[in-house]
Amino acid sequence: MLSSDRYSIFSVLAEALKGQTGWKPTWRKAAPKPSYDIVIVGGGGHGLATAYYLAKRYGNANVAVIEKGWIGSGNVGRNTTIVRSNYLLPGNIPFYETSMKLWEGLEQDLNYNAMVSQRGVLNLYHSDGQRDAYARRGNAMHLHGVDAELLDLNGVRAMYPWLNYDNARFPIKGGLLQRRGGTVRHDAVAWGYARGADRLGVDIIENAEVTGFRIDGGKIRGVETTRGFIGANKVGLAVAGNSSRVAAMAGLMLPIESHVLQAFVSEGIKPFIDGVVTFGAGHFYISQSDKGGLVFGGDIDGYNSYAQRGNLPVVEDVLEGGMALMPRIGRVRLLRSWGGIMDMSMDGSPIIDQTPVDGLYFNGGWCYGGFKATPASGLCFAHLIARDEPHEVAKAYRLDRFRTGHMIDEKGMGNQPNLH
Amino acid sequence: MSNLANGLAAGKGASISERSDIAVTHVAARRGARAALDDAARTAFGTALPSAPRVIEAGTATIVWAGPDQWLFIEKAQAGSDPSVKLAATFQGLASVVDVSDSRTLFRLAASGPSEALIRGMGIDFEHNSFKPGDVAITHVSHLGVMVWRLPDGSGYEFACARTYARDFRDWLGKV
Amino acid sequence: MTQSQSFRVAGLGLVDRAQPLDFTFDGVPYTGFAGDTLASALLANGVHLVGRSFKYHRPRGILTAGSEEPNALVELRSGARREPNTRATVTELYSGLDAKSQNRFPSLSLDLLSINGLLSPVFSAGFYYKTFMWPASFWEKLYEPMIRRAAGLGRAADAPDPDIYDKANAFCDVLVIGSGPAGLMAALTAARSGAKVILVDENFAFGGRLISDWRTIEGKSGSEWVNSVVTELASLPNVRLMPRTTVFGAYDTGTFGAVERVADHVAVPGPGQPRQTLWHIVAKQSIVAQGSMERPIVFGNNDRPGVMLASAVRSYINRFGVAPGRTAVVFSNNDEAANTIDDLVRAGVTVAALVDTRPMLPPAIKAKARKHGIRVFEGAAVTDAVGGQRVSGARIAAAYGSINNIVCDLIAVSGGFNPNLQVTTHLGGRPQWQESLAAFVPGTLPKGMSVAGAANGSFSLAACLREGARAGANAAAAGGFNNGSASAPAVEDELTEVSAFWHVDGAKHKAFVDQQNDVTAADVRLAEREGFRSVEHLKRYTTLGMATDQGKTSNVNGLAMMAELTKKSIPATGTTAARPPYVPVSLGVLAGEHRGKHFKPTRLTPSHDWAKEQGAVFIEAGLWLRAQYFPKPGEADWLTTVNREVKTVRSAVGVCDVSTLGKIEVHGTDARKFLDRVYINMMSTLGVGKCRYGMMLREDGIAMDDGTAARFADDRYFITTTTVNAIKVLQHLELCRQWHWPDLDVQLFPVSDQWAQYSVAGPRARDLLAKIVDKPFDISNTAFPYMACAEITALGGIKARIYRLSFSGELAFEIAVPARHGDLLMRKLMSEGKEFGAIPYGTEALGVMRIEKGHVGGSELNGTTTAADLGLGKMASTKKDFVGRVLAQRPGLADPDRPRLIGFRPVDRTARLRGGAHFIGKDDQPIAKNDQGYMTSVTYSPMLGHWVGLGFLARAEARIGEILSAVDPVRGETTLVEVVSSAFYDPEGARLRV
Amino acid sequence: MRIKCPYCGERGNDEFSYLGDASVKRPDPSAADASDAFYAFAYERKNVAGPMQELWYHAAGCHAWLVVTRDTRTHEISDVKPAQDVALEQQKTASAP
Repeated sequence: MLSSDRYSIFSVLAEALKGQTGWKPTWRKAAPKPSYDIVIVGGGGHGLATAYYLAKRYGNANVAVIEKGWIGSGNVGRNTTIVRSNYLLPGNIPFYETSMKLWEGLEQDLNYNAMVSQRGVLNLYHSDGQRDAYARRGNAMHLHGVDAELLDLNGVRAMYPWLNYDNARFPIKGGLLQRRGGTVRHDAVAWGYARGADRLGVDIIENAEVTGFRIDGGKIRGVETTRGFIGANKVGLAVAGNSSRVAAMAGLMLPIESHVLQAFVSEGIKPFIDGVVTFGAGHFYISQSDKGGLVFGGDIDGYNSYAQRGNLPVVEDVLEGGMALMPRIGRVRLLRSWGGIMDMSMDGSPIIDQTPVDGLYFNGGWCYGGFKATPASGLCFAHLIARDEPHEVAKAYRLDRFRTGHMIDEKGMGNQPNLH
Repeated sequence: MSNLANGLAAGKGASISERSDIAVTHVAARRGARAALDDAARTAFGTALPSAPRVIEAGTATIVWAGPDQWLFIEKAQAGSDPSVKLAATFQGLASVVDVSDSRTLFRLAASGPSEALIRGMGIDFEHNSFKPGDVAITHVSHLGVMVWRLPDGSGYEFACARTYARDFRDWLGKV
Repeated sequence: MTQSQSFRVAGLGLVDRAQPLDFTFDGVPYTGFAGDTLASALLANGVHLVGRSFKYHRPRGILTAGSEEPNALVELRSGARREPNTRATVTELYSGLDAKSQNRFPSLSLDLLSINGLLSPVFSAGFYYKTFMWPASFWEKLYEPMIRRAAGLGRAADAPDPDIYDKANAFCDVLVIGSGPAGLMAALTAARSGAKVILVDENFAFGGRLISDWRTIEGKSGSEWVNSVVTELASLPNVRLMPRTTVFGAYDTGTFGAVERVADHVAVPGPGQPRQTLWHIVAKQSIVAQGSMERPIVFGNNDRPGVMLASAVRSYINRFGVAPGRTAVVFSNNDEAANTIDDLVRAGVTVAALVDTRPMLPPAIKAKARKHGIRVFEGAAVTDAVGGQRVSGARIAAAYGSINNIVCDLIAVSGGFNPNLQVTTHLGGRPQWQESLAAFVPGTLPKGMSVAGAANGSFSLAACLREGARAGANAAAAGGFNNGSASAPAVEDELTEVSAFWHVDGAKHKAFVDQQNDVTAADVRLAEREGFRSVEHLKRYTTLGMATDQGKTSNVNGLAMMAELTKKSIPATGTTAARPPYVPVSLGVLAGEHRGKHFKPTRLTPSHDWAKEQGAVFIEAGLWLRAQYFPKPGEADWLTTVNREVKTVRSAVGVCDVSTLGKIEVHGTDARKFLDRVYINMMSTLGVGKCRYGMMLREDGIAMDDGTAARFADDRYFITTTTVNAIKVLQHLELCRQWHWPDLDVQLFPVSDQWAQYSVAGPRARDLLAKIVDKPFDISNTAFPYMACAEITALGGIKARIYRLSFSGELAFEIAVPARHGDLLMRKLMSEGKEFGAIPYGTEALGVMRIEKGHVGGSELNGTTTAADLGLGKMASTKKDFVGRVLAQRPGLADPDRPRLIGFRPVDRTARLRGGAHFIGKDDQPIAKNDQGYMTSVTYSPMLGHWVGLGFLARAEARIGEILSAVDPVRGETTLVEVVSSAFYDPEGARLRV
Repeated sequence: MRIKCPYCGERGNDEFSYLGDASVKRPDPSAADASDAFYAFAYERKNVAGPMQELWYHAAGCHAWLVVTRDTRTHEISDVKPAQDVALEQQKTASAP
């Protein structure tokens, strides 16, 4: 008899014969124990991945993930699903490439199909200066062993013959293509990691909101939650979007602002956009999901916000970019829009580091790029918590880098989070 | 650029023209000199300077509020005379004065009230009873920055847009 | 076509029978009437099968008569105007309408993919997540293409949308959303009080349920009453009536987004007419009066064509005069739906049975049924619809368990009503569950918003009218309009009892919760079993509510079923908060006119027309169009042209339009102090009549912008910024002036557009300008040396400014005149310059010469470089504070090993250089740890006869003469380069001081 | 979202550009702890969930910088003042004995 806990076409067929009634819950609805070795605050993609890698790679399954609502309710459940490692700076490329490699083996590792789909990420350029900036980036990627191709206009035309080439205010001149980039079914990432962690013994505790930290003599002792006190030797925060609020309970002030990013999906239509395309002359990027919806977004609204919603000007700005690039989508309809709260850091790059509180670790500042980082973020955060030293590929993500002047500023926008 | 308003159709009973025979001076009060500046303006123009977004006809000059403690003085251009020089003398020590005659293109829309298309197109409430004679607004339309005021006598509107955007603005104005 | 419109009922409906309209569906011609929707016209012709479902390709019909329709989706129009997933139920019929069914192959009646239905035991919710993992490489190659082939319903157009879209703004005291009884009363009451009122309705006809239900008000029929109210509203100057307009979203501070479908009800918009308009409506008060939507009951085969919401049945009969069948079964749990038997009888439809889930029907309804000889089943349920492509019967489980099969072709179903409260939740309001209504009602409301009528859970007509009047009066009063009377016409009471009922047990066939996404009751049970119990998990795991109908007919049913499975209350299980848009809106209208060449405004310099006459090639530079180069006949390529322009400048004279520079007047007694604080170098020591190059940092110590400052008087400076940073710098300076140092006496004037400015460069520049400037201005090197400036006149009395500045490294001046004279000045420079061989040159030659001189440009000022990185560290004054000074001293920025700007030339002088190449040791592997910097700017230097480049290199100054590899793997090139001074041409600067 | 400019009246937020927290002020560059103070000024943010004072610039209007009090949870604006007035007031308070 096939075990229904191992997912495969055979188990699905076997279950079909009995009306799919033999499946177990994807993760247990665990109640909190009095204490754990490690408590991860935040049941989003990063927190769940951290717990999974702690158990799987660092041999510590005495771990709880506590989540104030339902798992995956944060940004892992409200993003535009893009994965890529086409970064410019040496502080970022190895980390995101580690993530990309983990994506590539994720499904077999987790036995969960998150639909990692490497259909290519194409960043368009519209001027010689932009071309050279992309060349610099693509070359940096190559030096790190990451794939990148600089396409000229004909190369772009061959991939997307129907873009607006002939009537454009800022004509397309080419693009930087990362073929290994693509999309992943976002919710499934949270579920897959939750299932993986759960099967290794991690407790996933939903509807438990952190209300405070117990700190004795500078050392963390545990977390106060709406489901009672949970003791812990080590506590990791993975609550991007709400990092400042949670960290403030431990007396920390962070180089982070919370901003709202809107995202959009259209009605399902027959697929015609194969990969991810970003417009280089406006705020617009797009892909098409396996259900047929056009998934797209643009700029953040630009003001501090904890409300998961934005305003019309950005909606219009995004679609102006969309129609400038893809005038054939004019009669396709917008189905849903939503807003996610981004941890916008002061240089646009994340933070994975110890905090001044002994035993309290911080993971945040993901800006709008946290989804693609999920596996590496989990791995590196697990490494940091387990070993008390940064993972090789996350060494630059220090909390004190702003004080020392070692910012990792991909866009060159400085200490203004809403411009990153 | 020749007259940009040529060939513009306007709604019924309205007409659009470009005002090119004018001198425009930007005046900004020196720190702490506002009261004295008003006194000087009273002496020279018979009126204090508007503190709110309003336009005043003051003899040969039209004084348009252009931001906090800032105004545009619009006067008829005359060969051999530079109004900005005169204003600088009048407001010596009380205001900084810059000739901006060529910064903006000025369109006049002669109309007793706003057309439906104009009301729709403006991002501020432009209805007859909301944007009254003498009102001024600095705003944007269709991604173009614009200053607009309704002539104090109610005979029309003037739109000032940055000169290098003027063709796009003219196209917009032609549609409303 | 003798059978044409054989289901049209004589004497009923509001369609205009004098105006027949021809249309086609799947190529078959039909006729309807003006006032029809596509759905009503199809039903009039007896067409019920209109589409196929997403996953199982089941035949689907028309479930609703409104925008909540999950099934009747068609491709409307064709070619570039093809509109996928268009709801037939809200598509206004027009002459020549052409619609096709979707998601079927080869045809609607024979769809081969309906085989998926047989595989449904496998295709359960979430089955993707459990399969298609082996082998990994098959996902992109095999599995995903297969899934993507099946994805989506309709097809997007494959050509640019030919229609235009418009945007508009409106401001009002009271916005009323919805024109049913509550909305009409609200609008009327508010309008009569004098408030500025906007009334919108998504339908093309006002009236809401009053034109769909058979009601009387004040002795008038519903539609007559509606007409009288609308006529009065239309006569009031303070009212704007907006039919065909959907408020799709509520945004902050009383802003609403609405789409008006201006020309969707004609085949092609008129000339200049937009297809749709996006309205920004700013309302001091808003009243949500969007009524309610009926929800279906989940039973076996409840998706068969011929199963229709009871309210839709009434709408087709009363509004459109169409009988949606010949023999009907009514299946409901509430009084309003049970009363549908009246309408069916009136339309001549045989009512075979009234099936109600409640154990006891109200006596009045029972009596009515008895009068018409209708069989009544109390405490009963339809377990299954019978039939394939059309309902042919209903299987009814009676209260005591007996099964009755009844022949019918229409099942009118109602599970109660959900208030349309979506807009009330857009700003974060949470709906509240009201047990007595078995429905969510609006919870907390945003400031200024109220809800009236069925949207508020007040379902009776009397309550709608009453609440509407009150809401209208209150909203008007909030705006200071107090003279309205809140009285409403009295109407007879009606029964509105409902008893919660969500799904039927004992169905033999698949029972659909979300019809469009083919989510069945079994899928909901599976989700529960696997732990996806939160309503959000349920949605995401099963895709329930994610289809184009946004779950309007399925969310509450799914939620209730999950509550039942988890033995929790409905409110404890979740809510149904919505996000914009309320109904799907076209992407084109959100963009409006800003597409194609009009995506962004275009800025033109004062001599643009002249440059165009010269045949200049233009380049986008931010919003500007700038002359890039001026090709001459016979020149083979742009490089030939640019080389000629550079050589001419360096040997004779050239003129370049630099009007795009940002220009700011900085005045006031503290202007000098102010500039000292914003530039890294001293500006207070600059003499009157002098210019100085300056650099500004951001507060974080990184270079922000460079430019020049010129001093025309003690209290009068004029500064320039780079073209791209003009707006950013002004904003920064205003922040410094207003916020950091509010006590300084400084005034800023943006004057970028005031001046047309030209660089006149080359050995003959002085000769040329001597003919331009008015006497007695002395332009000689002694009187007007390098870095001098002056206010002068030119061309016989034109106000002008002249600066002895050089970007090219040649003897050069910049001369500026008021913009209106720019064209004249350019023409004069060319005609007067003829004798010196003067030519115009563009941004390309400008760029070549600045690289030859090693000046920094946008590629170097990239937001991550310090003044020291740019080789300008020595400019920073140590005698004063300035923005960015403190933080520039952080170790990471002060590190002497940071890459510094330096020059490069190819070892093989015939090799070309590439911007974006990285530097590695010449014998090193091209891997990250050997990365030592990157090339920022390159050009072919016509003066040196080879390529030169600027770039950032670690410890650069100490490495002059070193040979490195410039690797450019994205272009497959590796070039040996030599590190050289960045001053490639005339390093002593001898040429510019002559 | 609409912001009531004290000079121009209520306008859509697309007329404004945003800088951020107005509670951090440029420190005294000559103070002994200037490097710490400038670090905090440039990088540390309270990131308030609730009413927050923040700087907006009326870019498409009168070019005034404004101190806007806005609830970051609801986007509701309770107060708008010219930044220059606020800054002058703060200077006065700071220099008062």
